[in-house]
Amino acid sequence: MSVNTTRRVILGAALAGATVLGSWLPASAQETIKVGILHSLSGTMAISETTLKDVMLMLIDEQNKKGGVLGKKLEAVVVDPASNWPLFAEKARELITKDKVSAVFGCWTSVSRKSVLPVFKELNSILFYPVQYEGEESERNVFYTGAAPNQQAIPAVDYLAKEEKVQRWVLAGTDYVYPRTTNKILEAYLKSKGVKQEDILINYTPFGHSDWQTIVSDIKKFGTAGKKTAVVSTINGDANVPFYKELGNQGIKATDIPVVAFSVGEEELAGIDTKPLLGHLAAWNYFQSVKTPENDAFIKQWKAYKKNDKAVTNDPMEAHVIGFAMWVKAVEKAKSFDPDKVIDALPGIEAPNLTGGISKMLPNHHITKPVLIGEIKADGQFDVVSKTGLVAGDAWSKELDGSKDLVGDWVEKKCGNFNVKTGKCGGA
Amino acid sequence: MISRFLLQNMDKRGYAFLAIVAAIGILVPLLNLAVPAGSPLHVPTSTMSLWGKYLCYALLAISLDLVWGYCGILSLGHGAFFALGGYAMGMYLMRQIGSRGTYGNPILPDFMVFLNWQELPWYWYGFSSFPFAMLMVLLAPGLLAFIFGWFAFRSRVTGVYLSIITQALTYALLLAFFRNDMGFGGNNGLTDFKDILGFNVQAQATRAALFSMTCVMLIAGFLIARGIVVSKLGKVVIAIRDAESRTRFLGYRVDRFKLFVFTVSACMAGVAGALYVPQVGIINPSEFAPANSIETVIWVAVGGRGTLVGAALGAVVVNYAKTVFTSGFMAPYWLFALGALFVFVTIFMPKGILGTAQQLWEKRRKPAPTATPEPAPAE
Amino acid sequence: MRIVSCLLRMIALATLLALQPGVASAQGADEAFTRLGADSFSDTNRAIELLIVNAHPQAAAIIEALAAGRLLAGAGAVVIKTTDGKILDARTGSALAAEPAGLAPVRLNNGVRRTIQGALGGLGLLNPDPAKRISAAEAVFKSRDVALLPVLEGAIAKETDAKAKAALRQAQAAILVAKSDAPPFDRIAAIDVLRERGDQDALATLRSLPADSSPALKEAQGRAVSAIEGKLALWRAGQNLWYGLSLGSVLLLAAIGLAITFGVMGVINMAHGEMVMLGAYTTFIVQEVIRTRFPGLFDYSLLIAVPLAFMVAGLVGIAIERGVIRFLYGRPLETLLATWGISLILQQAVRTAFGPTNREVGAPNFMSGAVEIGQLAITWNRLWIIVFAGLVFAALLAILKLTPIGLQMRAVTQNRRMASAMGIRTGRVDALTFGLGSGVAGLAGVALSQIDNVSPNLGQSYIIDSFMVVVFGGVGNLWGTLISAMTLGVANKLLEPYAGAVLGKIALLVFIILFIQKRPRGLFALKGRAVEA
Amino acid sequence: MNASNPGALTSSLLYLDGVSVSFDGFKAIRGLSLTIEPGEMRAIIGPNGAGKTTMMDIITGKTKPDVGTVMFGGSIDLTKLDEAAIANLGIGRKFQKPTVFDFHTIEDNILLALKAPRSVAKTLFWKTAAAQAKRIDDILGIIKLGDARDRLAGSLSHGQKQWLEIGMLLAQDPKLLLVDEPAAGMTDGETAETAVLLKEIAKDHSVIVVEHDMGFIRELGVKVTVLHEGSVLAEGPLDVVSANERVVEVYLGR
Repeated sequence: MSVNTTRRVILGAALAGATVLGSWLPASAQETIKVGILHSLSGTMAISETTLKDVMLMLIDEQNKKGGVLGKKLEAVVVDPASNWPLFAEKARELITKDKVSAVFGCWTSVSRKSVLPVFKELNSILFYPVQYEGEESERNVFYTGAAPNQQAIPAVDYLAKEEKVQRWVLAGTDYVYPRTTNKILEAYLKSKGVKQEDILINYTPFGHSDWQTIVSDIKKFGTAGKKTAVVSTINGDANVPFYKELGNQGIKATDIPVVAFSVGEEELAGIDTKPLLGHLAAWNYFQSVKTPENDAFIKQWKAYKKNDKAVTNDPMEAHVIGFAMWVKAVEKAKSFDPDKVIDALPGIEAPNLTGGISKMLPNHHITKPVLIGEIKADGQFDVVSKTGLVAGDAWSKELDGSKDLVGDWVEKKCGNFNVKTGKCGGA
Repeated sequence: MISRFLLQNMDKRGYAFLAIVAAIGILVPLLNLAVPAGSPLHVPTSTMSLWGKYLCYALLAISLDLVWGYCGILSLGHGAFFALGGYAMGMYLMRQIGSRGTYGNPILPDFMVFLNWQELPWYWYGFSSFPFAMLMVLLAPGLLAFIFGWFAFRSRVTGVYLSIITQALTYALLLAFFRNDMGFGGNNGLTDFKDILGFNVQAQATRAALFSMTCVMLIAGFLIARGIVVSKLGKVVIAIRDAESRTRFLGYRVDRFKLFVFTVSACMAGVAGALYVPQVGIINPSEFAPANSIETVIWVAVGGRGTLVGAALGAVVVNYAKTVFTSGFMAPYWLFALGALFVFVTIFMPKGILGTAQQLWEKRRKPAPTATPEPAPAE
Repeated sequence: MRIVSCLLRMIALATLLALQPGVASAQGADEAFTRLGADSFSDTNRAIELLIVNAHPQAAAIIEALAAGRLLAGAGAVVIKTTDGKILDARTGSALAAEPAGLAPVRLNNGVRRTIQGALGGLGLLNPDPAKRISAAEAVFKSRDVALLPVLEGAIAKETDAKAKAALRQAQAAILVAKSDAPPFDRIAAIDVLRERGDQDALATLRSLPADSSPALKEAQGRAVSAIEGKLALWRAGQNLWYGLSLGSVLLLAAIGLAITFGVMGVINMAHGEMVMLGAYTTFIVQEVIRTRFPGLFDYSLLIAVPLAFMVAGLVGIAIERGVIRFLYGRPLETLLATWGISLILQQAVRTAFGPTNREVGAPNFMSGAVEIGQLAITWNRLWIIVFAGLVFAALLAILKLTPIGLQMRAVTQNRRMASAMGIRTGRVDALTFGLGSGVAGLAGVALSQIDNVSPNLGQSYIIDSFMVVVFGGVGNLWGTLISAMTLGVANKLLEPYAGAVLGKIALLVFIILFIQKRPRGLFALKGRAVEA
Repeated sequence: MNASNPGALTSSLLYLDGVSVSFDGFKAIRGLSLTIEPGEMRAIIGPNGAGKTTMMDIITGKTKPDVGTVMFGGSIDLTKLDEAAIANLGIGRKFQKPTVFDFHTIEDNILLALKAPRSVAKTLFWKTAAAQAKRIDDILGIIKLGDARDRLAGSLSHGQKQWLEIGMLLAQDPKLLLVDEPAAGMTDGETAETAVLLKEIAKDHSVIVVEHDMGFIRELGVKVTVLHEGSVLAEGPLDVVSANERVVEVYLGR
């Protein structure tokens, strides 16, 4: 066989392989109900999203052991949108039209959600979105199981003001929509509490910012004006490790200037030496260290599933646990997998969260959750120092001019942006 | 005269390409709209919009092949022109939403309302008009390419230096567009479009029309690019690629030729971006990511550079492979496949799919090959 | 509430000073122990106060154990776990046979930690160790606790160590400035002491001067503040310069390997960032092994990782050169495509092997914390990275200029055919050169693991900057790379305070684009006929 | 742009005076002065590093002199123009190493060189007229590559490439031809033919030939300029020059 024939054979084989793969994919057993998992397994977001895929696989596995839903086994369909936003939309379309999934659990970043939104609306399917986000949205086809700003940011600021007597605030974030909105809301909130403009420092950095020397020293300087100062960090995933390393090295201790973060959980801390970070805070709706029977069982199950005794759990994972349980209950209540029926059945459904309460799906498609404040411990876990009762998620922030009159209500008003002042649907 | 210009010396491959694209452009929307969903001949809307995306990429690849394959300018920033065209279209689509946004503001797009902007920034004026937006689709990337090229080519920045500063260009734009203060929606970009020219972008018929339009533009882009490369100007451009200073000593103003091709190419990339946005439904700064531009280069290399048809083929093949590999059991491993494909192609198929196929074909026809010159030296 | 507690503490300290144990009320102490077991932060706070107020003989031991997380409480018992594992009854300090059941460590939050700091600060003012006295004085300086003034005065009177005395005086001054009923003369003197100290904290303390102070005081304060601010502005410029050098050294480390593979060999190595990543992961593995097998060696982990990272990245580099790149010489732009493919494969391979999440790489002791030189905060890790970058640069220069293999490398890259004709095995030299460049990238990975994420995406975030540095400096010139890295680093950091991180970076990118127009071959380009041919 | 320009400062076609240039401190050309008359053919010789190629670079605009005057056609200052402008004035250049467009056919190589408007728009909508086609045929005939016109230039032998390049020079129809080592790497037969060709060309063009091959120069039989260390050492007929003591010294070593 000459070199050229070999080459041709390889080429042919590769092409044939691709074709076979293409045609093989849609064919599968008929009797199962498909559930789509839309989380990036490669690219920059894989760091956060991969575990969510695993959690979903585990939950579906468990459900099947219990006999599935409505007597049918569930089948997970995993796709990789590769941290590429248009690819999210493409994959969502593929899941809904080609694989005919009954619901999709997925997305992490706001932009990925925004990208798939039109697809879910057009094809009328269901998305469970498990991450804390900036709010200002309530869509018929999306169920938001992560925190809205009022379920994370505001209670955290309240805690600092009350317990730590903080009077001066640094709002540091990555320059994208979630921090921008959260900081806008916080700024308005703090001013309403009598904090002066000169006592608020807002700073934005690009994604993946890695050189924090200047900013950390600015924070240090801002913090020596004679008033108790705290940092509210909406810094996104990747940039956190160098940020905290710089904080530790410049000797900013939690007792001097505490940092409360909204995007740093157990998963992120696993990559940092946490000893210098002792006492810095995070606000979430769930911590692995919460001691409840539900949580203990979940952690045990997760460690067994991952075959790793050091595997950590975090807040978005809990959101998927709640969301999945709610979906199963809603399907059972509707006695159907039909999206319209499930969407109608979901509001009002209750499911236990892992911190000892019962979360409820609200008419605005957000859920009720407790807000927990945790301090970083030396072992990379959080010590819960404050816990609120169940807080209802606001789709529209009451602190922003544009949205203070809006409510989402898919039960009575059948509208995501109902204006209570004008009594009309559609924002204005 | 124009048709003479566009069709001169058309070869079999070119006609085949035109025929295929034209057939796709007519048949696919027809099979989507006219054939009932149950029929085996029916083309689902998802497939159609997927292929619409591939064809936009094909146009982008042709635009890159024009500068890289024929003029030796390896642009690692072509994604920037694509994205600028996309943003121009996106801005038009945003303005079309009107008061149907979540906040119901008749002028400001949602993301501005929600960050408390009071009025529309001046650079958003005019985008409510379709002709103006289409003009900007050509002008924004074209002007950027013209200004950038004006400086770079006059200063005789060539080779890897040029490649790296085109990369710097797209990287700087990436950072700039990520900034929310720029007024382009930051990381979330522009999305949730409603209408284009009064038609619902989600509607099946609109999608079909957009698909056909993409085919038309791909044909137009191909004809223009081909018209350029087979003209005497094309010969000059190839001469520049192979021996730049020699061309200069023949009296050709190399910088002007490069500038012309580069600008035309950028406009073409802008058109591709403009068609891409309504079909995909979002435009966001990540389109400026240097990795995207590199990937475009790879499509061209895979298909065969300096062939135009090959570039389009490469774009479709690589993206189809990506679609296939990112689903199912291959999902965690698709990067291995993609990476291996690039290594394989560069080592074993330096002329790409089309070039290799052509070589094999020629070898079969006449067993004694004429001496072919070595590949072009360092660009 | 606070004033009351301060008063109480003052009394308590007075009693402590008098060294009269055993007079405290047993009742208060009992309450303290009950509160310790209540698992509430406010109770714990109160308990600490009670222990001090009542001058409990075990107070110091209990508070220290609490700070270290070795105080266990619950179900009526409070015990101290000593560092060597013994269990002591907290009330008496006597050893217990076994740990009572149902105990949990008393939890801390920032509030409790601050209370502990204050308490230990008060206690520490009289510690026999001068270093401890200084840190106690610092704690008082920050807390500005009026109640501690008498103790401070007593301590100053007894103090013999000059440094400790200065620290104590500063703490005293900090309290006096804000104390409106202190003699004005003392307060003006206090302002002078703070002005002398001249740092950010002194400024903050000066600003805490009550608004209703006398004009004379205000004037003195105003002069002190502007004097300090003027001085600090100078220091800040120095600090920014330092940040710039530090960033420059990071850029240098990231780019210098590329200066070899790209600059010298002409390979557009898009997998360069992944070599850096491999170096960082090697460091991670070394630390994992050390953590589990030889915990004592942790401080040497980076030293051990350096040669290993060099070897791992270097060998992978050689494999890439032999397996892929050698087929592509003379086609530089195609090396770009192939190495891009390789970078995808390496990233995904690491992601598969180590998972997509960040991995923890700890800092050895000598790289933690900071040292203050005047008002300049120099963090150790940055200092060591600058030193390391310098060493790597010098070593690389020495290899290229002084060793036979370096000579061969230069010969092959300048004229491959001639070198080959002279009997140099060009294939071997190519592989070694590429291996060297990759190995150096691996070294960069060791350093970057100290300041950045160790994740599969690590390399991606440095690759573009690295290319900018090499191109700006002039391809093929190591000195150019050095100057370019430092210039870009310093420029970036000097711009950042004015333009912000994003605009600063954009401005630099635009500057590089324009600069290349002016000098199409970078800062240090070879001139003359030969290069242009 | 007529050679007999009324405003001419000199009647010479090419006039170099006091030209110096240095690279990184190395003086490649020092105080070079040279005059070429219309219709003249001049041979330039000199040892390696004498500055022959740099001189050509200066004339064609590739290198700018540090000081000195370079005038063309009496009144045009070449130091102010770039390569393309100089080429369009009518100065053609053949490189030491033959540089043709490998991926173009031989015919296209000539077409690209053919005297015609060089603007972007004119080339984009170019159509070869009958007269121009004939001119191409003629040149192909002269350089004896008529049968190979559809072959890629990259597939030619070294000697053929030299000829193709001369053909391209002819197509440019310049007033002045700069020919750098036309006989390098040629067989004796080819060298002789090249000499004949050059003499033919010199009938209606000014030519500067840089060459090492003394036999070739003798065959050309023209005035010779000897360069050494960047300036003119001697000038005159070959026999006179080669009798010059200093020239002998330079060539044979001291």
